[in-house]
Formats: sequence, C-alpha cells, structure tokens
Amino acid sequence: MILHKEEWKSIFNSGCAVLIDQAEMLSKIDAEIGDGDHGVTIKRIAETIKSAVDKWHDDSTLKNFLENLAGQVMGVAGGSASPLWGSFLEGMAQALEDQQEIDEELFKNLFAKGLEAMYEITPARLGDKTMMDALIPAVETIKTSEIDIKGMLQAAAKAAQEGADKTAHYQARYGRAKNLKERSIGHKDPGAVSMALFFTGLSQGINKL
Amino acid sequence: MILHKEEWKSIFNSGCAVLIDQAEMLSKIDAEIGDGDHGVTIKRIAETIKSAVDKWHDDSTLKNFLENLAGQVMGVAGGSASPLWGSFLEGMAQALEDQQEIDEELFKNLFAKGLEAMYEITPARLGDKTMMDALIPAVETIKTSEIDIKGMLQAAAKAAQEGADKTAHYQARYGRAKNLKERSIGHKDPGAVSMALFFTGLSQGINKL
Amino acid sequence: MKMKKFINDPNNLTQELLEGLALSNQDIIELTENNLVVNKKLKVAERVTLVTLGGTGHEPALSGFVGEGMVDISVPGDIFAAPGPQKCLEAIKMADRGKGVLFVVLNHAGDMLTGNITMKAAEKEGLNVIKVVTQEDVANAPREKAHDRRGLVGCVPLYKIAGAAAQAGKSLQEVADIAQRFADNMATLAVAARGATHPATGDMISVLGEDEIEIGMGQHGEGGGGRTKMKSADEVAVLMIEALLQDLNIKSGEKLMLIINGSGSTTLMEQLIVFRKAYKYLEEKGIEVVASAVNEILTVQEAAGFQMFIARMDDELLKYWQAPCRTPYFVR
Amino acid sequence: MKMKKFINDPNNLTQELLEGLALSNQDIIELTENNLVVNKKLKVAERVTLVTLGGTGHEPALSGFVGEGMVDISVPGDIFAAPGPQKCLEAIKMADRGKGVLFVVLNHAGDMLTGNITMKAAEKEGLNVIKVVTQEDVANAPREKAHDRRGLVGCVPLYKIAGAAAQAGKSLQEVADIAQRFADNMATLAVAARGATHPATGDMISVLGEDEIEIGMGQHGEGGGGRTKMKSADEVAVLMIEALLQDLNIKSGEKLMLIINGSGSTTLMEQLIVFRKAYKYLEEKGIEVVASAVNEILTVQEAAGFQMFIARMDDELLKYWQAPCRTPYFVR
Ligand SMILES: Nc1ncnc2c1ncn2[C@@H]1O[C@H](COP(=O)(O)OP(=O)(O)O)[C@@H](O)[C@H]1O
Ligand SMILES: Nc1ncnc2c1ncn2[C@@H]1O[C@H](COP(=O)(O)OP(=O)(O)O)[C@@H](O)[C@H]1O
Ligand SMILES: [Mg+2]
Ligand SMILES: [Mg+2]
Ligand SMILES: [Mg+2]
Ligand SMILES: [Mg+2]
Repeated sequence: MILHKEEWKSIFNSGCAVLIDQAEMLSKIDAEIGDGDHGVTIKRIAETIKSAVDKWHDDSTLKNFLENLAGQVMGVAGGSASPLWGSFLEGMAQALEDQQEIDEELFKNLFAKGLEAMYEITPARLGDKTMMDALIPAVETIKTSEIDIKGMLQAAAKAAQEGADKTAHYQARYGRAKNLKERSIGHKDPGAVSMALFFTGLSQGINKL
Repeated sequence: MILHKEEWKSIFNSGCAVLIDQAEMLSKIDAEIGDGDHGVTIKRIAETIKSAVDKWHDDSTLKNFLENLAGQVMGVAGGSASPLWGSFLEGMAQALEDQQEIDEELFKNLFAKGLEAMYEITPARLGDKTMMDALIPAVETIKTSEIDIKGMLQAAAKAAQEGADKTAHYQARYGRAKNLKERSIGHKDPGAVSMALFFTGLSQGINKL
Repeated sequence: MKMKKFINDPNNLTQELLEGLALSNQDIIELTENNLVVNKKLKVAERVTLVTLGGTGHEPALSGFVGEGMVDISVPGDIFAAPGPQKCLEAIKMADRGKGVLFVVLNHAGDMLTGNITMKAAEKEGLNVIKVVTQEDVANAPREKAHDRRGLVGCVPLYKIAGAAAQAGKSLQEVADIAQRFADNMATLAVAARGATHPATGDMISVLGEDEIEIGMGQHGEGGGGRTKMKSADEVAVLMIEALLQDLNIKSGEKLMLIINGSGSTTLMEQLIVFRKAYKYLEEKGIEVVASAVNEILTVQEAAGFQMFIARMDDELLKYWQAPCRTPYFVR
Repeated sequence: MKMKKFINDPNNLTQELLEGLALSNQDIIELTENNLVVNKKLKVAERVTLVTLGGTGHEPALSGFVGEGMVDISVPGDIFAAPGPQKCLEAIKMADRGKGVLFVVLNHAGDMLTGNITMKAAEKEGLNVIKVVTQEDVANAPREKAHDRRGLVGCVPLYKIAGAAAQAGKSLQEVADIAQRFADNMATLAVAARGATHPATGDMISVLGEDEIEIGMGQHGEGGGGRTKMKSADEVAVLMIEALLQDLNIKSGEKLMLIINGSGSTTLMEQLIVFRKAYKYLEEKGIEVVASAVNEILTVQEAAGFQMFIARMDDELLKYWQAPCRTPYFVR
C-alpha cells in the first residue's frame, strides 16, 4: 500500500474530525486535573490542520506541507498542546525529502521522526501521564509492525487507546496536573485521550479509502 | 440658678451617657441615608468629652476646658460630626473669659456663641436635614427663655427633639444624604437625632442635681 | 460578599498601612509620630509646598503621592474619614518653607469641614496658605453647582501639576492659580460594577444586582447616577466619555488629559480596553490626548469599576504634568 | 461569583488590551502588526537586549515592563496562554542589535515548550541568544527540583536587573550570568483568598471556601499548597516569610529584596500591612531589606491574594535594581 497526497488529505481530515467532534469532552476532562481548555486548543489545532489540508497546493511536497503546518500549529494560541503537536509534525517533516508517495518504510520513519522530535522537546516518558502515554505505544506499534499501512494504523490506534486508558492510574509528572500530586490519580490525561482519538480518526480515515 | 464646675461635669456626663447608650441606633439610622457610622463617631466624641471631664484640673477654667475639648473632639477620627461638634464647643469657649460660675445670662451666651461658630463653618440652616435642625431650635429656645437654666434645658431638649423629628420630611441638602436626593425623604437625619439626644441628656443631668 | 482581607485589628488599619508605606519607601517619605506622611526632601525645599488631607482606605491615594514634585505632606484620617483640623494645621506649619503652602482639599463633607476649620485657624495665626478644592464629579450636580460636586481621582493629577509648578519656583498665588485653572477644567465620571467591603466593619459598602452597573457611583458607594444592565466595555466607555466632553464643552481641536482609574478589583486589562475605546472615540472627534494614565490611583477597597477622568490641557499644564517627580506610586 | 468585567468580544481581549497599553504609552512602546510590544528606543540601542514571552491577563505583567532599562520586546500570547515559537523567533531577530539577546522564560508548561522550540530554531539559525528561566515558587517543589518550580512575580525584578546590566554595557554572557545569579537567589510564595474568573470563558478559575485561604496557589489557580482557615495579616506574613527564608537559607546579616505583589483584588492597603510585618520580622532577625516594592505587578485577574517575594542581594544586583528605567508600569 502506498499513500498519495489525496489519501493523506482524507486521512488527516478524518483524524481532525474526531478531535473536533470530541472537543467538549476533552475540555471537560481537562477541567478535572488541568485548566479545562484542552478541547478548545485541540479544536483549534484540528481546524488549523483541516484548513491547511484544504489549501495544500499541488506543487508543494508533503515535507513542505508538514513544515508549514507545524509552524501554524505551534502558533495556535492556547495550551501546551500546540507546541507539542507542532513539534511532532515538524519531526515528521524531517523524515522527508521531496517524496510524493509514501510506502511502508517511509511511513514508519515519518512517525518515528515525529516521536524523536517530541523526545527532544519534552522529558515526559511512559507513565508520566501525558500525551506521550498514547503517542509512544502508537508509534512503537507502527515501527515494529510487519503489516500494511492500514493495519499499522489500526494497531496503533488500539495501542494509543490502551495507553490513554492506563493514564488514569498514573500520577502526573508533567503539565498542570503535576501540581495536584496524588490527586491527579483516577483521572485520564486529556492530552493522552486526544492523541488516542487522533490515531483512531486516522485509522477510520484509511479504512474509508 | 448658677452652675459650678462640679455641676457642669455631671450635666456633661449625663449628655454623653445618653449618646453612648444610643450609639448603635444612631449607626443604624445613618446606614439608611448615610454610611452607617454616625453612632461610632458620636460614641467616640462622647467618650472624648467624658474623659476630658474626668481629667478636668482644678486650676483650669471652663474656657480652658472647652477649648482643649474642642480640639480633641475635632481630632476624633470619623465622620463629619467631629469637626461640627468641635466647632460648637470652640464657639462656646469664645463666650467665656475666666469665669468659674455660670449664670443664666452667660449660659445663654455660651450656646449662642456655639451656634454662631456653627454658622461660620457650615451653610446648613433649618430644613436642610442636618444636625442644625435640632441645634438651631434648641439654642433659640435657650436664648429667648425667661426661666432658669433647668427650665431652659428642658425646653431646649423638647425643641431639639421636635426639630429632629421634622427632618424626616426634608430632603437632605448637606452631608452624604444629599446625594440620595428625594430618596432621603422619609428618614430622620442621624446628626439631628444625636444632637437632640444630647440635649435630652443635659436636661436629665440637671434634673438629677 | 463576605469580607476576606489580610488585616489585623481593624482599629490599627491606618497605622499599619502607613508604616508599610513608609518602610517600603524610606528614601522618599517619612512618617511622623502623629502619622503625617512627609516628603523627605521637604527640609531642604525652597519653594511653595503642598499639603493635602483625606481618609485612608483609598490606596495608593493620597499618601502614596507624597514626594518631590507632588505632595509635601499628606494628613491621613482614618479609613474613609477626614483627619482633624489640628493635624492639618500642624502639617501646614511644618510644610511652610517661607514661601507659603497650597492646601488641597477634596470635596467631601468631612474633608471640607476640616479644611474650613483649618483655614480659619491658619488665618488667625497669619499663615500663608491658599486652599484649592477639587470637585469634578459630573454625576451628582451640574457644573453651575460645582460646590456640590464630589472630588474624585482629579486631585492626583492636580497634585502633580501644582507640585511641578511649585518646583519651577512659582509663587504661592501662581501655583494656586495654575491648580485652580486645572481644577476648573477637569471632569470625572465613575462606574461601579460590584461594591466593596468596609475593612473596619466588614460590611458591604454598596450592593448592586448581579447584572447591574451604576454610572455615577460616589467614592464610598453612595449612589448618584443611574443603574443599568451590564454593558460592553466599549458601550460604557462611549457613554462616559460623551458625558465628560459635554460637561466641559470640549470641541474638536482641543487637547485633553485622559485617565482611567481602577476602583480596586477591575483589572488593568479592562482599564486598558476602556482607555483604548475612549482614546479612539476622541481621535475620531479630532480631540487629541496629550497626557494619560491607566492605573489604580484612587481606589475604594476591592470595589469593581473605574473612574474616567478628562481635563482640558494647555501647554503650561502639560509641561508641569510631564515634569519629573518621585513619589511611592508616581515616578516620572 | 459571576463574572462582571468591562470587556467586549472575549476573542479580542489580548488585541484590545495591547492597543490600550500602546495608546497610553506612545512615548515608550509600540505595538507591531503581529502584536509584539517593542521598546521605542530599541532602534538606537547598542547593547544586549531582552526578550520575554507569556500569556496576557496578568497585567501589568509582562508587556507593561517593556521600555528602556527593562524588556525590549515582549511576545504576548493569548489570555493565560503562551505565544507560538515563530513569534518569539521573530522577536529575537528584531531585538538583536548585534550584541545578542537575553531570552527570559517563566517556568510554565506552555511557555517552556515555546521557549525550548524557539531556542532550537535560534540555534539552527545561528542567533546569539541565551535563555534564562525563572522558577522560584517554593510551594510546588523543593529547591533540588528547581525545574519543577513555577515562575511567579520574580521575572519582573529580574527584567529590571538584567535590563540595567545590559544598559551598563555588559556582554551577553555577563548579563545572563547576572540574571542567573539573581534567579538562583530568589523565592516566591503565593497565597490566595478568592479565585478569579477567566475573562474569555467567564468561569471561576478556582474556588475556595468562604473562610479559607490557600498558601502555595499557582498563577492560574492550580492548587499546590495547603488550604487553611483565614488568618490575620501578620500570621500569614510570618508563615510566608519563614518559608521563604528557609528555602534560601538566609542568615542574619544578609541583604534582601522584599516584594509584595497583589493578585488583583487584594487592596494595596492590605499589601502594605503585610509588607510591614514581613519587614519587621526580618529586622528582628537582623536581615536587612535593601530593595522593595509593594504593588500589583503580576496579577491573575480579580483574584484575591498576593505573592511574597524575596531575593538575596549583593552590591552589584542592588546597583542594577536602583538604576534608572522607564516602562509603562515601572519607572525609576
Ligand atoms: N511537558 C509535557 N510533555 C508532554 N505532554 C505534556 C506536557 N505538558 C502538558 N502535556 C500534555 O498537554 C495536555 C494539556 O494540554 P492543554 O490543556 O492544551 O494545555 P495547558 O495545560 O497549557 O492548558 C496534558 O493533558 C498533557 O497530555
Ligand atoms: N455640612 C454639614 N452641616 C451640618 N451638618 C452636617 C453637615 N454634613 C453632615 N452633617 C451632619 O453629620 C451627620 C453625619 O455624621 P457622620 O455619620 O458622623 O458623618 P459622615 O457623613 O462623614 O459619616 C449628618 O446626619 C448631618 O446631621
Ligand atoms: Mg489545559
Ligand atoms: Mg490552558
Ligand atoms: Mg456617617
Ligand atoms: Mg463616615
């Protein structure tokens, strides 16, 4: 399976649609251990991605597209989610040159580089109760997968979802929830939940192709 | 009838006792058309007078006593009542030289000079809904009276009381209540009420001699 | 709203806050034994000096503006209450450096009585004092009845201008004339959104409905203007600036000072938003803002709301407004 | 508590307040098209320059401290939110006058992420930038875990000191070392008495019981310390100053900066009363207060409470603190 531009577009759009749909829920769970605005920020990010997808010129490469998008996402006013998501997208762009078609190998590399960029920007790792708890398992699943892109995304979504669920048991070590100390236990991390939703959306998008 | 120092003392103390007794009520009626502190200020003034009476040295004249007292009353932190009462006392002092005994004539003059000092310090006159509505009739009664000091004070207390009662029908033209415009009608002026109470107290004091 | 303040014995509020002011500004002011707040450089001043009086509880006003180029001595009363005339007289004597004293009084009942008694006594003693009264609240009386108008934030820019004129070596009569000219050309309107609690009693000073504001509210929560439903910042700003312009009959081409003074809990964010609208409105009308301030200058505890102040400016007034000064809460 | 603010469209809060700031300080700052707040004298500066970033809604911080002697460019985000790294990068480039840029970041998740991404990009472009992080909240982590500590009011005196060092002609490394030395020797503790409402959503940011205070409250109402019953000003002051002294291990004979920063609706009266007690406590312990400020510096809307800040001072730091500066909300 090889992804072309048009396919990328609809996969991204599907990921964003799920986030926009669940924005209110995300703010609600952020209100429990954060400041209640995660849905607002995620919605802005998703809308930024959608509108960039719509305006994606024919002559611009995926690398160009991701680089510009990363910048726009980082500029989204709001919470910590913007620089984190922007860094992820920027990392992805670094896996590319001017390829217009993405095969399995490049697909794995895209996500791996995205995660690397996150590692550079945040010290949070598995168990710290952040979006990394969804992202790391998702990307690791993709990296080690032997099946096609569709299968990869399906497995990644499942892994991300499981990772997000587990955050309920953790005490937050980064982000606002950290200040609550033990009180943060018992609530899922909103950033992990939204990250898992995004992978679910991507996977739904590829299924519809 | 002639008043000596010891008699002055007990008359003043009696006036103050009534004010201290009614302080809470005075604050309550001030809360309706003013800022609710008239009782607090009046109580401080009364206590200032009482403690000056207690400390009145044998070798100091009534003039001295009143002059010092006027200064102390003016310095009482609080509302408008302090400079007004202080001015009245200062005016009284101006009627005196070094007399130690007060006869009817001097008694009349004392209050007349007190009122004159008030006229200089405030433009408020009868009907303006201030303490002047009690003070003016009281002093006028004393000035025109042909009976003894005891009778004067009794008549003055009655006149002051009537004057204070009438303030309920007036619209305030001075003091805080002025800003309420028509809304001030229907409430008695706290400063007039306290002034009337003071004369009542003085009169009670002289009765007990 | 229940009072929730960081205070100790309510009887010591004034004493303690003045101590804090003096301790945090030891290079600028000193506190005398009987609580006069004195410009440390007064001792060496060879000029007309400034004395003012007024209740506390309105910080930074009034004592926060004592220092070179503004007030030389402030005579603080207790919370919201005028001090006695003796203390004022004492302050005037202490302030007099041989060139006379300008005595600034805000038009509030207690302050005015104290001011008048003080002036009588000063005259008796042959002191060289001129009194200037600030009365610029357009809400509670028309301009023809200026003596009924309350003194609001306008006293503070007046201190600045008169203080600078004094520093420039003007005579007492000249300083008084300049101050009076400024006073005659100023206008303030206040709006309240939520009342304050009295720090000594804990009581609410005034109560407004959850969705109400009152334009024309006085310093201590006494009503005056009308109550209306909460409006947008821009609507309120336009309502207020229009009333002020009309009061002073300001025309296109004139130059103004524009001040937004926060009452206590209205944020600087809001004050800046309101300032912006008033400024733009004036710009559209061809009226130039040549001097401005946006800050908490004269507050009423934690009241929500603000005062909008304008004054007609000329080159001389502007020069004095811009002159250097150094006080705890106004430095230039 | 229902929100009652003088605002317009909640989406325009930042834009409008920055316009107000620029219009009321036209001689000091200008607002660029993309909302950078820039020192008007930056153009002619031949020295190290200062850039900082942070959310709005905390006025006068941060943009109210842009001007000669403090910050050269502030990069405001939206209400309580960090700006994007692009704008920061742009600001750094614009600020650089050939002597390098000190980039001051407060330790808050969003600000730090933006700061880190900005630094990566700046390195890539070969810009001469050093980043200094302020993290002085003693409430939410021990000193050994300083990277977990929140940045509170301490950034503002740091701007002042670093800005003065830059004006004195120090090199970028020297300015950064001075700023870092100051940062390493500062400590803040916050106390909250009543929460604020978020101006964009109208929601309460944090809710405290009618008779409760929380010592160790964060900037946006995130808890941290413990809740206790309301105490007297003196009790709170002593609790807080003791925690701060212990954190920095301050000994008798040392010299301190002491700042009381009002959160919004706590009056200056209260702040002065608290300052007084902390000052006297230090005096008794033989610790000298050589620098101080009592004011609303970094607020959280109409929250009630204050931050108490101390910093260990030496002669060089003191010299820079006392040097002249001119910004909208801090002039010396
Ligand atoms: N340092 C960090 N590293 C990784 N993820 C983080 C970090 N800080 C915060 N997050 C994530 O961001 C989420 C909160 O996002 P958002 O509500 O948009 O930001 P804010 O907390 O600034 O309001 C958290 O749930 C967490 O997943
Ligand atoms: N200008 C004035 N002339 C005469 N009496 C006045 C004047 N102003 C106020 N008063 C009197 O003072 C009373 C209020 O006293 P008080 O409550 O002590 O002062 P404040 O209004 O300053 O709180 C009023 O009820 C009125 O009788
Ligand atoms: Mg959040
Ligand atoms: Mg947020
Ligand atoms: Mg009263
Ligand atoms: Mg009163």
